[in-house]
Amino acid sequence: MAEDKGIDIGVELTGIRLKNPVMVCSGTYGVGREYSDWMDPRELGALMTKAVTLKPCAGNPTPRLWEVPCGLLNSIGLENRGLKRFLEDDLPWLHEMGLPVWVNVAGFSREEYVKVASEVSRSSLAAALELNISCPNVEKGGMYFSNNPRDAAMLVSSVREMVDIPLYVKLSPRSSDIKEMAIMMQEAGADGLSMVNTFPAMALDIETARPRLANVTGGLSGPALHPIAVMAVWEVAGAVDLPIIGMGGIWSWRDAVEMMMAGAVAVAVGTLNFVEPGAPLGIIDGMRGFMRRKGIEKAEQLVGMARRMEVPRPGGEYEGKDNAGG
Amino acid sequence: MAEDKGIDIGVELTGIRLKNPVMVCSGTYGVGREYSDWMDPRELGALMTKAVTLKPCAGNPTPRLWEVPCGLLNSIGLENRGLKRFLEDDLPWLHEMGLPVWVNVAGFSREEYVKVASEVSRSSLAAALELNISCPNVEKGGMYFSNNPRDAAMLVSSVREMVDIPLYVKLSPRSSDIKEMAIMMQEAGADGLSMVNTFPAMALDIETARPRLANVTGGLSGPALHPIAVMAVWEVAGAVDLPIIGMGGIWSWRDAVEMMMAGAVAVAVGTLNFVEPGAPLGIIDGMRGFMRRKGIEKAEQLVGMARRMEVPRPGGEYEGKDNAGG
Amino acid sequence: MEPARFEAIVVGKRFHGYATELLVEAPNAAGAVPGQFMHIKCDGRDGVIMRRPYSVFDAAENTISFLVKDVGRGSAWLSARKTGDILDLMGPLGRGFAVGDGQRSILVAGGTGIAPLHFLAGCMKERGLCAFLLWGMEGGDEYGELPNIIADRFDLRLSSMDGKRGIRGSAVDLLEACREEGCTALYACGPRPMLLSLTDRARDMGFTLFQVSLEERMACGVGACRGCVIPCSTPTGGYLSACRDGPVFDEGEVDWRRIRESISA
Amino acid sequence: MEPARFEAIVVGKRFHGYATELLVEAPNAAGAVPGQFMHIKCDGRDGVIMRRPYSVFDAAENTISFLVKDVGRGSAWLSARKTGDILDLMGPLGRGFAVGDGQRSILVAGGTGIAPLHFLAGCMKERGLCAFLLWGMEGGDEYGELPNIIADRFDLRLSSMDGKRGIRGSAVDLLEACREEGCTALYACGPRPMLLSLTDRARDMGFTLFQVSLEERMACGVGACRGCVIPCSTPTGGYLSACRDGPVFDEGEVDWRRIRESISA
Ligand SMILES: Cc1cc2nc3c(=O)[nH]c(=O)nc-3n(C[C@H](O)[C@H](O)[C@H](O)COP(=O)(O)OP(=O)(O)OC[C@H]3O[C@@H](n4cnc5c(N)ncnc54)[C@H](O)[C@@H]3O)c2cc1C
Ligand SMILES: Cc1cc2nc3c(=O)[nH]c(=O)nc-3n(C[C@H](O)[C@H](O)[C@H](O)COP(=O)(O)OP(=O)(O)OC[C@H]3O[C@@H](n4cnc5c(N)ncnc54)[C@H](O)[C@@H]3O)c2cc1C
Ligand SMILES: Cc1cc2nc3c(=O)[nH]c(=O)nc-3n(C[C@H](O)[C@H](O)[C@H](O)COP(=O)(O)O)c2cc1C
Ligand SMILES: Cc1cc2nc3c(=O)[nH]c(=O)nc-3n(C[C@H](O)[C@H](O)[C@H](O)COP(=O)(O)O)c2cc1C
Ligand code: FES
Ligand code: FES
Repeated sequence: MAEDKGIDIGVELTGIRLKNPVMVCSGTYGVGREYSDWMDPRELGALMTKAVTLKPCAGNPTPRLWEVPCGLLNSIGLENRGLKRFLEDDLPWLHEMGLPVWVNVAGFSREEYVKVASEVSRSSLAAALELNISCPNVEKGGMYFSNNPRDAAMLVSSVREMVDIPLYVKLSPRSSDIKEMAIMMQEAGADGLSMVNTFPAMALDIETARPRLANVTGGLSGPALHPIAVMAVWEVAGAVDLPIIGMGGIWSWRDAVEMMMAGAVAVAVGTLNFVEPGAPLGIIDGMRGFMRRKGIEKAEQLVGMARRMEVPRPGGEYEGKDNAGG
Repeated sequence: MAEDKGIDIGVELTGIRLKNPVMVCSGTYGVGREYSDWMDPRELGALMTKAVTLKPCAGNPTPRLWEVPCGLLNSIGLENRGLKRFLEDDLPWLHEMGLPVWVNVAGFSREEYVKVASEVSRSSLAAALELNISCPNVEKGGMYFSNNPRDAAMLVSSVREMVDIPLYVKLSPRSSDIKEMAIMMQEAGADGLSMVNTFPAMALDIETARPRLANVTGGLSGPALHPIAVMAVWEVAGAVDLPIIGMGGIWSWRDAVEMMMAGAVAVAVGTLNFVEPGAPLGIIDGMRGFMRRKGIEKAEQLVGMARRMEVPRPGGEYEGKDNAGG
Repeated sequence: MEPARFEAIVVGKRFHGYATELLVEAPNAAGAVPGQFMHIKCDGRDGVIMRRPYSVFDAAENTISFLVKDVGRGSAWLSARKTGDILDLMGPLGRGFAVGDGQRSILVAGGTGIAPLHFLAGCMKERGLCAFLLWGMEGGDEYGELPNIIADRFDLRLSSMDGKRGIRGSAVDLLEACREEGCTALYACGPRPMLLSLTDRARDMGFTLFQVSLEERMACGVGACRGCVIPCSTPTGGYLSACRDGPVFDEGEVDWRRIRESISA
Repeated sequence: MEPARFEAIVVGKRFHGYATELLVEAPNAAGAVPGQFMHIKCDGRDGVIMRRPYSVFDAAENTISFLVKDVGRGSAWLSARKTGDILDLMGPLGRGFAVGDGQRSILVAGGTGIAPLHFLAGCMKERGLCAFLLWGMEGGDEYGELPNIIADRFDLRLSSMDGKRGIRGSAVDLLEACREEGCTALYACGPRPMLLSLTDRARDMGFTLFQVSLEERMACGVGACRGCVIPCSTPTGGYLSACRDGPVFDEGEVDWRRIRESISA
């Protein structure tokens, strides 16, 4: 659509200028090529690649997918062709496209993370790194870093030392106190946060009494995750001074605006891509329309807008107010 | 419906015999009276009351509800008429009904928890206690105990000393490592666990850039929570030796069977009651029909059934397998 | 009467501008009292799981009707129902309006607040009681022909903010303009800002009975979840449930100060 | 041809026992190749959000059809569609069957595996190629009149486990009983246990082309999520995607040992 006069939908984060705040989530857009028949990737604000590991990785056994109410369970694992192929084939193609790329980095040891991150940085073909620390650790079991913020912080500072491009850390929503985790990541040198990853979850086939996924457990994504993700972004935005890329069940431009109002500088569309290839375009248009209707000139004004409002808190309770869900 | 010959749908947990494994969740069934026009509470396996606090509690400001995809956000807070009225009016009525009652206990300090729990225990009118430790602490902010397992453990042992009936601890799904939390509860003297409580979450009205709930944040319940709850039960059942009451988005007898196969000895129906008063009856019937079809004679055989199966793990990966959600 | 959960077939549908009138066959709901509501299951598309409350707009021996304004996912689905479709209803629920013998009443509605007051006016007419129905709306053409249909049955006075129908102004302005003698009872239903200014103005007008119907988001509809509460005026504060203690309240039961605060916050 | 996302109107519907045939208007899908599938959005009730893949059962210039067996929430919704309803489709997707010139073929279907092979048989007939269609089912009456309808167009041989239709036995037994000379190509689609025993028996029967269509749960349908993978026979292991590398594979591309393990585990 034609550019709106007077409406600036671009955002900037860690020195990277995005022409709009709508990205696509790691693992839901392949390395960009897969959807290029369906939409021009150059229309995106930015793209986050599928996880890249040092060596090729086969991922988990099948079945890897199961649908749950308003959500998807996946146990893809870290299937990818490895750093070498990624640097030779995929990243140059993406770079050619001219859109900013966040490379999602994963590993089975600290050394692997550092190696992948530093080589991607050295290639000068990526805009930023997204460190996937809600990924498994073969020695110590899945979700290791989320449960061990101190080790996660050490990982982040090791990587930070070796890279020249902005380092984003991807947080898991399964965290007793995600603010604390975010603060530790900031202290360890993270330049930004992306949140949230999928939530560990599972489903059983009662006819066979077996898990629906061969891997037993998987990650929950989609609309079911959205209110949890909004709250995580809201909490973290109040606790750290880092740009946040918000994701988790974004299903419409309304969800995207909500995520930004909660504190995200940009948003990433994930599972929705599977249902509606090209959905990011509609979200960009919808967001622009909303801004026009509301007289909001810069997308950046949306960021944290709800955080800046006085929050209604009628008084008059005769007992202490509480914050419980009931 | 007529009792099935040869099918025993009863279960026993911590010495309490339930005629069927279907309970109703705290906060979703009032104190039992509210739904007595809609179904005979005596048909239930057991009933868990709304939270009881020492003094009357007004709860949170309104609006307190917001619907999200396949879920409900609530911020009721701990609204209740206080221990005195509960012991005088509500608990005797429930006791009269003759069905086992779990009293959900909450407080704003350790002393309050202990006082409420011990008086309920002394009344001899309750079958068991359900300690709501995913509730707020006015001094230290909401979700305090979930973030501080050691303080939670101290609370549990203080209460354990003062009560004569089984003590269940209700766990929050917002836990980096719910197994660890469960183990600490077991060590602190919990007799059983109930899991999970609602998940902290939020939604914004983008037209006003304000939270949908006056309390800003609330708790997510309903089908969206279900795969997270199943996984939590699955993990904890493998880590502790305590009976688990499973809850979270149970929406059909299939979900109830699934929860038991994951490791729960009994299940509790929550948000579904709001949509279909009497739903527990259909779940009991459906469960009985399933057992008949499968030739399962005792409901207790369902408990942890999926945990006892060999889990398919086809080999052949050329890289280490991983447990990631992707 | 005992509330029940039952399935009801849609037997009629009329469009009135922004609102859709649905007529359903519901012998189970006979005996519904004006001010009571039905709790309606709204399919389950797009993750919609909860019921939605709707005031009874009219009731006959075997049927009841609702007036549905499309404001979101649930109401959009509901307004799209067709004759022959089945609805899953719970009700009638809640406390209705109290009506005294021989009483002359003024009924003040804002927007879809017309629904319970339309039913109330009908019941008063049946009992031979005198009632004046005042209805304010934003745009004069918002409800299509519905004002004319209602005016055929009742003494209806209209206002609209754009002046296209009735006097220019709000339902509260209608009340001020209403010079009917001997009215001792006042009933109101509408958006909260309207109710706030109505209570402000009407409190000293000498009505011996003043009742309002208040809306709040609901989950259970039966008093079990404490989700739908309304701040209550007792000195200790606290809340009443809209679904069980209400939706109809005596004006004095409600803590209007807290309601005002929650709107202006 | 380029795959696309488009809306298609249901223009016909037939019931065949367990399966429902839906005919939709889809000029965009002209050029679909046998073995390709359409990825169909299934409303959004009960929290259903993902698309469901369905093989093209038949295609004409402006229409395509599917055969839908009701096995769960998505397929139940789909089978309930009526003439005039609109479907949201993506496709045609995936790699279809390879067909050589002058080739004589045997097509072995189990259950709803008939869908892509029916389309394949039609295309072969159009090209004047000789094809024998073997179809095994559990109960002989599972698919109503469909076997007769298909038999009118093609050389169809049937088997059923209950012996009610065709020979008693499986589609694999049909293959063993098939004495047609000079067939060099074998195509199969059906449940995995059937494909496993078929590959076991057919591997040494001397076919120069042996292709199977494999089903796996799908999310994206375009190769982006790596959710729908099939173990691949390369020495290094790894996976191929059913949606993009498949759903049709040469028999030799697939690691049948891992498939067998995942079934028997
Ligand atoms: C006792 C009672 C009687 C009612 N009678 C009528 C009536 O006769 N006609 C009519 O059109 N509407 C009536 N309502 C309001 C109606 O219930 C809501 O418009 C409806 O629930 C909105 O659902 P939705 O899914 O379309 O909107 P949502 O997408 O859920 O929300 C859209 C908007 O509606 C508001 N809303 C949601 N639920 C409620 C609720 N339960 N009550 C009030 N606002 C809500 C939300 O705050 C939001 O702003 C009544 C409400 C109550 C409590
Ligand atoms: C390439 C391809 C072509 C297909 N062609 C046909 C066809 O022509 N006719 C037909 O009836 N079915 C076909 N299927 C299977 C069809 O997609 C599934 O039956 C359907 O997705 C089930 O959805 P549901 O919501 O009804 O079931 P769910 O409730 O999701 O699950 C019910 C059962 O179906 C299985 N299932 C779910 N999704 C799939 C899937 N994508 N593939 C295989 N099994 C699945 C589940 O494991 C489960 O046992 C095809 C599948 C693929 C991958
Ligand atoms: C199929 C699939 C694969 C994914 N792979 C990765 C991955 O490789 N690395 C990663 O950090 N996140 C991965 N994710 C998580 C997403 O990037 C995203 O954080 C999550 O899905 C929440 O967004 P959504 O609800 O919009 O999908 C994956 C998600 C899905 C559904
Ligand atoms: C309206 C509402 C009120 C609740 N109140 C309480 C409570 O007082 N104490 C408590 O431990 N849990 C409370 N819960 C949590 C439920 O008991 C249950 O753990 C949760 O809702 C998950 O189950 P569900 O998804 O089936 O509703 C409440 C839940 C809801 C929806
Ligand atoms: S809606 Fe549950 S108490 Fe009113
Ligand atoms: S379904 Fe996504 S790769 Fe095949």
